Amino acid sequence: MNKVVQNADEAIKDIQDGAVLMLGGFGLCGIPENCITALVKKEVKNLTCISNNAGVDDFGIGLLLQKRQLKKMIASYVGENSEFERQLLSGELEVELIPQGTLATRCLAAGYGFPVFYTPAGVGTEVAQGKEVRNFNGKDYLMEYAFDADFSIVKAWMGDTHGNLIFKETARNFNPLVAMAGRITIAEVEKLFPAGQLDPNIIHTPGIYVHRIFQGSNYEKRIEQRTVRKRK
Amino acid sequence: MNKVVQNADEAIKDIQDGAVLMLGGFGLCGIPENCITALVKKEVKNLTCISNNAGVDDFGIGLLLQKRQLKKMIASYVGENSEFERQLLSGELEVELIPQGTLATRCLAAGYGFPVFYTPAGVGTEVAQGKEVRNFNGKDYLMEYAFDADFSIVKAWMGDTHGNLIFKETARNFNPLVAMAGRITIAEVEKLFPAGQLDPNIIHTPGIYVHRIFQGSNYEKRIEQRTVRKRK
Amino acid sequence: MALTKEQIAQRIAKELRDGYYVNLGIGIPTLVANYIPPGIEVVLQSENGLLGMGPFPFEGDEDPDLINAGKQTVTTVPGSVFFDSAMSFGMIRAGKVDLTVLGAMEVSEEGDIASWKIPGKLVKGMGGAMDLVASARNIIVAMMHTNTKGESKLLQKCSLPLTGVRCIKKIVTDIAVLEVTNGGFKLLERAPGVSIKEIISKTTGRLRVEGEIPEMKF
Amino acid sequence: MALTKEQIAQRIAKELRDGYYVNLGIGIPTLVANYIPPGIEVVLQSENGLLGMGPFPFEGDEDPDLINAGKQTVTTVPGSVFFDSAMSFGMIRAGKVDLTVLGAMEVSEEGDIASWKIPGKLVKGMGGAMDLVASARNIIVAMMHTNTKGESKLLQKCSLPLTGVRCIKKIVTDIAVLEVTNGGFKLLERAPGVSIKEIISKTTGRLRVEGEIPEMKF
Repeated sequence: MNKVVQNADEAIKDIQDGAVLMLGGFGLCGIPENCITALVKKEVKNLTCISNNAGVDDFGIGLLLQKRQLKKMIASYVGENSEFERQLLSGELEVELIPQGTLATRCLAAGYGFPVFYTPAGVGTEVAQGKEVRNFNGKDYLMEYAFDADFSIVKAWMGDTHGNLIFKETARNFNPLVAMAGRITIAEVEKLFPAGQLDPNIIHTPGIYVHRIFQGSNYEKRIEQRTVRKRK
Repeated sequence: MNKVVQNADEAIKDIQDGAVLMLGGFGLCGIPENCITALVKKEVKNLTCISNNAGVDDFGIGLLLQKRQLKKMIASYVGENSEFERQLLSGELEVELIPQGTLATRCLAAGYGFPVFYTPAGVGTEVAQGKEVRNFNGKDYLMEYAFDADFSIVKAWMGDTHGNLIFKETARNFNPLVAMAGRITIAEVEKLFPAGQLDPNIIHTPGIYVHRIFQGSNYEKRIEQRTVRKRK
Repeated sequence: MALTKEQIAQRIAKELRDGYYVNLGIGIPTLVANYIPPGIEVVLQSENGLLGMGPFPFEGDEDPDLINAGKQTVTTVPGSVFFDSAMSFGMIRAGKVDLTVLGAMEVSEEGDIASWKIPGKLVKGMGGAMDLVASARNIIVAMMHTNTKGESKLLQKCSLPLTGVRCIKKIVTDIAVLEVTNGGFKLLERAPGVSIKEIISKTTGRLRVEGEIPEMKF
Repeated sequence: MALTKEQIAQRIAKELRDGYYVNLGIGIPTLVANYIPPGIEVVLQSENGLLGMGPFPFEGDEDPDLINAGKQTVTTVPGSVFFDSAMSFGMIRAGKVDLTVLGAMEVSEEGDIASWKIPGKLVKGMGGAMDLVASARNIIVAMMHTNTKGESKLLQKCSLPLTGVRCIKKIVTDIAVLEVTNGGFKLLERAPGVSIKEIISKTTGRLRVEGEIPEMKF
């Protein structure tokens, strides 16, 4: 049951041009930095990336955008990225914007084997175009489909050789959901432990959802909006 | 944000005859012993209980059956209880049996605001009677509804004054799901802490789902099937 | 005198009740946290996965793994809890969040809201706004009464693409507090020194002015 | 010689592959855990919320908070993890469990299974069986070939209320290993010393006997 691979290069080695990838993270928080770097290095092209955000110009998914490796981005919010804007306006990049809760739940649905689910988010808006609307208990809902991605790539705080994962604070965000949703799930962790070292009560993602795991290195963990109080 | 009540009697004081209750637990593991005792003492009648199992003759929900306080039981498995069988055969008690995963997911759906969900469990069986069948990606699914219960009653290992809960081992089972699903959620815990004492990373049920909490006492934690190995 | 953004936040803070779970959007709504009335305890939800959001950290204490939905570094408070984004929107969808405060570009007299997209301008996305407005039990919009061109943001119908339909219950602007009713915007309060005439002139949607309209109190 | 229940479990254990996540039902399936081949690592899932189920505890070490889906006291192994019942059936529904082994009263030649209800007898419930058979990618039924009256349990159509339809892939009984195919039960192996004639006589559903039928090896 040992799922450990050496590093990011080995973890992503079978990701090919045209693959559909899901990535964990919210803004720059909890993103799989090592795997993104490896994808840039591997120069895979025409990727479809599903992730809540698209990084900034020189960090996160922005690094893939710089190298024009993306064909399509599926996200809920894509501000803070001028290269993204340029490619979008020039027609080089397709973008599909979906509500954040819908994005999260489309991952959950994949991980829990629900083909579809109903959410009120987007009813009566352009998001509803082409979608089934159905009324339950007097309220309208949209039918949304589970994601179906080739690879899920997540970043966790701690993990073990069985692929069990624990996330830190709000770096949890989409990571456990993305981890459940992929056909092949790759996890990079700050600290990798032998099986049996993590308390089985506090694991967020059971290893059954994780296929490859490695200890990442050189995490930058860039802060997007540094907001502070003055000390008294 | 202090949700602490003194004891089980206070926690359940507004549960009236005819109420629909959901209870956590799997077999006799992780059941809200204190609240069940208080319900027996209060002598509320005509209850509908939603719970995976119905206890044994003299423990768990079986105690409510002994006093004929139940009108209807919704469960996935109800063996191990002769009083239950007697009331069922005599027509005193209504029973609705539903697949275990469907039961769990009907709780989840209530807690996550999904009016319905689709599951393949029960397709082509008598469970499918009267239900919408729909095909997605070549596979048939049944449409099942979220539960709508008046009260949820759960048992946790640790909790804090905000209602945050942590469960122990397989005593987790249905408890976090039931906790999310009720209009009013009551939690009894083995150990109650002031807010701030529990690690926010490892809480299973956020306090937003919990309305009342108290430290229980005299837990028997009866074992239903004591299976052991001989020491060498 | 029209209110400052801080005063709009201050007025909205008076809507808070003890024990509320509250989601505050980016911009003016965020400021509401600074004016929680004494004796009232509320828990702030941040939809990226945090209940119990505390103030910004002291300089040097920033934690890159601890941010809010505006991607700002924040802190926790006693009783905080982290969870994933599906549970976060789950509790929102299930109506567990008592109050949501968010900004808007336009609100219609039927309670529709437009807040995420301007045709012809680059669209950044709706983030969690569509989920919040479609699900929240109680939504207050915090915004200026008019846009930078001086045009009313309270309309009969929204002109911009919608974020949600028939979902806004109350609006606090720099000059008025209004409730969305079957008969249009009902004027509840006016900013100190602002005339009813001014509010009427700056409101394009149907406005109900009934009886005395008190000045806001802080 | 017909197999004992232990031998049925032993034969099924040969279907395990390294790295499998496996759900074992109550009865004969539980015994499979005792015969995991050397060099093969599998993780046992218990649908009440445990991955990595270990053997029964030593006397005195029983923990009432740690049971399996049969309500028996069990232990954990290194790498174990606990979760709630929704996630448990979520991973089952999503096809993450590689193999499910469960008992049955009847199996039809189309792969239907009846295992939970006998009309006229008190019904205890389906537990998780309907979820498991409807969702699992790979299901093996472990059962005796005939019932206590000597009647075949491998039928053209199930006579008892169904647990699931067209879901069973393989059956291991006390006298045979069979695969469910479009053309009915295909005989793969026979118990040592059991004749094909005996298997034919004890199988009511359509049986495909093609070529040499080897004896099971242990």
